[in-house]
Amino acid sequence: MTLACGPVTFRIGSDWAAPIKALDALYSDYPKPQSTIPHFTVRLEATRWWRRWIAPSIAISGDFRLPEVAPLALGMGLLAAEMAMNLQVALGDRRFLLIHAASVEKDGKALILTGESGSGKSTLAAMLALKGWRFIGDEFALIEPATGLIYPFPRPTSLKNDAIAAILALAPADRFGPLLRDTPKGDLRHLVPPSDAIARMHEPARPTLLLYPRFGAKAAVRDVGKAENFVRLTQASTNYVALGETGFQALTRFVSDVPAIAVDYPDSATAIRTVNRLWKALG
Amino acid sequence: MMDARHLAKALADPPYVLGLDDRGWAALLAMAQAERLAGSLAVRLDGLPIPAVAREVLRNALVTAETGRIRALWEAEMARRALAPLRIPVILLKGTAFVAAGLDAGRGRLIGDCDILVPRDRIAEAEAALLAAGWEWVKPDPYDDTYYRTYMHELPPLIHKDRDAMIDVHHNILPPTARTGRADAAALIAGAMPLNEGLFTLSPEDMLVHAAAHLFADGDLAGGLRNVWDIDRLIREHAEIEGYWQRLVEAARRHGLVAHVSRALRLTHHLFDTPVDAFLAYLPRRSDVAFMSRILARDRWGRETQKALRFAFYVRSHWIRMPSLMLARHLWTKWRTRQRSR
Amino acid sequence: MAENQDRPDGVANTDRRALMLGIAGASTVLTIKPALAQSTGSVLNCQIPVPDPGRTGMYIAADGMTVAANTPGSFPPAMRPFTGEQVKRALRGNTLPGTTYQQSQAYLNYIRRLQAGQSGFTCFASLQMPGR
Amino acid sequence: MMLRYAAPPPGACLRDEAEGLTLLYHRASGQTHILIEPAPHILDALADAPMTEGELLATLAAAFEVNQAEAVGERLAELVAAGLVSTS
Repeated sequence: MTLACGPVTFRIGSDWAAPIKALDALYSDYPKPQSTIPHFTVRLEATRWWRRWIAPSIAISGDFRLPEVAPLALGMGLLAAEMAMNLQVALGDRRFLLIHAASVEKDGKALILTGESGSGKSTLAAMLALKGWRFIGDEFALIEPATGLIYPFPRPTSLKNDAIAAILALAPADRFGPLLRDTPKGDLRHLVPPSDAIARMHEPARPTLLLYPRFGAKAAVRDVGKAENFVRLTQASTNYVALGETGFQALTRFVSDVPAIAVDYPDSATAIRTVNRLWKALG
Repeated sequence: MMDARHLAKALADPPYVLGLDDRGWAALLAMAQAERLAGSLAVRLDGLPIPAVAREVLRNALVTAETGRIRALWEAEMARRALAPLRIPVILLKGTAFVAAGLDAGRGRLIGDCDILVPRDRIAEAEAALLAAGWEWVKPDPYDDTYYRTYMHELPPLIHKDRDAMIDVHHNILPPTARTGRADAAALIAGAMPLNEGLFTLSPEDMLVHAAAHLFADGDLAGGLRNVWDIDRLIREHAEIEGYWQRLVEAARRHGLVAHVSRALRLTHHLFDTPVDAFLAYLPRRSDVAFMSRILARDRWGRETQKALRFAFYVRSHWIRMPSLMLARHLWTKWRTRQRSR
Repeated sequence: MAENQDRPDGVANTDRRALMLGIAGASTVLTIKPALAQSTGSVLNCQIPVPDPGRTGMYIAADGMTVAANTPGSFPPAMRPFTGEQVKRALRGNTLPGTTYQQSQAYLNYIRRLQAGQSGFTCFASLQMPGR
Repeated sequence: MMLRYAAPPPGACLRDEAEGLTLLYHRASGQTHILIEPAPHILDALADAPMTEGELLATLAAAFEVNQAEAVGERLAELVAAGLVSTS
């Protein structure tokens, strides 16, 4: 099958029908690409030929491969497909400076949330997207070096563990994928972005504020200096070094133009209040 | 059933791609990535009116190749700096040599490790200087180490501790245990061509002999298509030089690799329509067909096909490198190590 | 962070800017490394702490989750970080050095659960890169 | 024989300043370095012409009040290891 999200088209092949069926359902809202030529080919393969039928076990493969990734059970086909797609982009894309971050937009300006997994950035972005912001993306911020603009890559958000119930309370039930229990990342459920985010997935935004959220800590706000920000973003990027000079220019421009603030928060209500306050303060 | 001939055609005859439909493009791009030839394909298709997505994919590959080129040249430069005080000449091999010399074969090519050749009698000094300059052993595995030092034509691989880059320091292009070939290292060094400040490449003919040796003698033909593409590019660039074929015949004889070079010429002629010298290419052999099938074993998803054939070539890759008693001992030791660690 | 040295130092008898050539215990050059290392070498030499420094002192359950110290059935933190090479071998069926079989499995499960941003994640991810 | 040290000429690097640190992209290596004082000044001094350690110290002393001059060798070694300074 072929599916497109923002500026990236994937071709996905599988030794089984189930993962493709699950993907088809999850991406049913996304318009089909005009051309079926893919940027990346993704393959979900049986680890051994007989593993197609007996204790099926999925290996993630594709143009850019993970030969030793721990294989996943067939029930986790959706997770495997999503991981494989992310990996292709992380390793293969050179059109954009990729930052591991979630982003939302308002009035053409993008708010970017980066930081470690478990920092709560995905949950926060999903919540903001349900409160009047346009969802830009959850996994990668795609920054175009020539313009400094961020391009949407609004893939389904993978909600984990406690975040599932928190968002279930806010979003319509038909936007959720199946619940995947006991994955290597715990319980996992995909949330399809609001239809507006999908409809506008070719509309870039201007990066305006970068936050480093950290969940679980006492509420605190701290400016992140340019040098610290630069170094942290090189480590949050999957392709900074691979882009060479272009990467340096794009990133120095980004850290010069976009203020960065570290936000510690004890609960999502505090986080959202803080985000709104910081956003307003920008004027 | 589609195989990598699809990719070979696009490389050899770029207008071929103008007739492709979306499915044909999807297959071409996946095969090019799998064979590590996407950058080379990008160079070949440059300027043709191709679909936007294909252009973007190939552009990605070119950026990757360019970053790799800078990195490879930098590793060569750092090796040169480390060895310069000893006045050891550094002869670049394979991909690094192609880009350093600005050859067509280097355009868009992905480069793995930095491969250099130094005189055998100076290899201990070179090793010490590299270790002092921040390179480290990749594997402190005593069996592998002894194996390399006793039977191989290179030091065990070194890696730079800060730059995460590997360097293979060769003293010859073939292992001394190889069943065929007896590459004359002194002649390789005597014929080397200066680049700039202490860096050298092999002569055009030795470069081709090495590419042929590398294609057949040094591996199980995985990635073989790229090696044959190197050979095509080298021949097309160098064959114009007066006396090239004659010197190539002499070099192949000197290194005992006439059969390798001969087969390499037949394969590249067959795959890429490379103009080759009929005398040296000689007559097709029945086994050429197996080599061809092995090299082209890719489906439209970029997957390897022909499992049995691949296994045969894998066994062959060990077989040709060492006499059978040694091979048995090697496989036995590897097997024992695996058992013990269970 | 470097201190602002624009002020003329009281000790100095000129008004030229002071330049300290001595730096205690630090280097004046920091080189950015790729977050996703692509070469085999970094894979072999990179390190994976179990658990990561953010969870120092916690134990590792059989399923790889971090749990409170001394939880029954869990294993104490690893004494020192594992290298990419050790983890690679362990994924192929060896045990991690200095561990029992079950301890090794628990640690490996922990490592498999690593996510971007956690210490050791990029090492583990690099371990899974395609060959050069 | 006295070692002479040389730094890349202007144009061989891209530079950006941040809070007293220098972000430096070195075109020849493709590497990004974060430089702390006095490294940027040493690179500037050596970019014009190769110098011995003594000549470098004299050049720096002409522009700055140099403290702990004995550490200059260490600073040069760091820059040599990073490939930003070459010796001849």
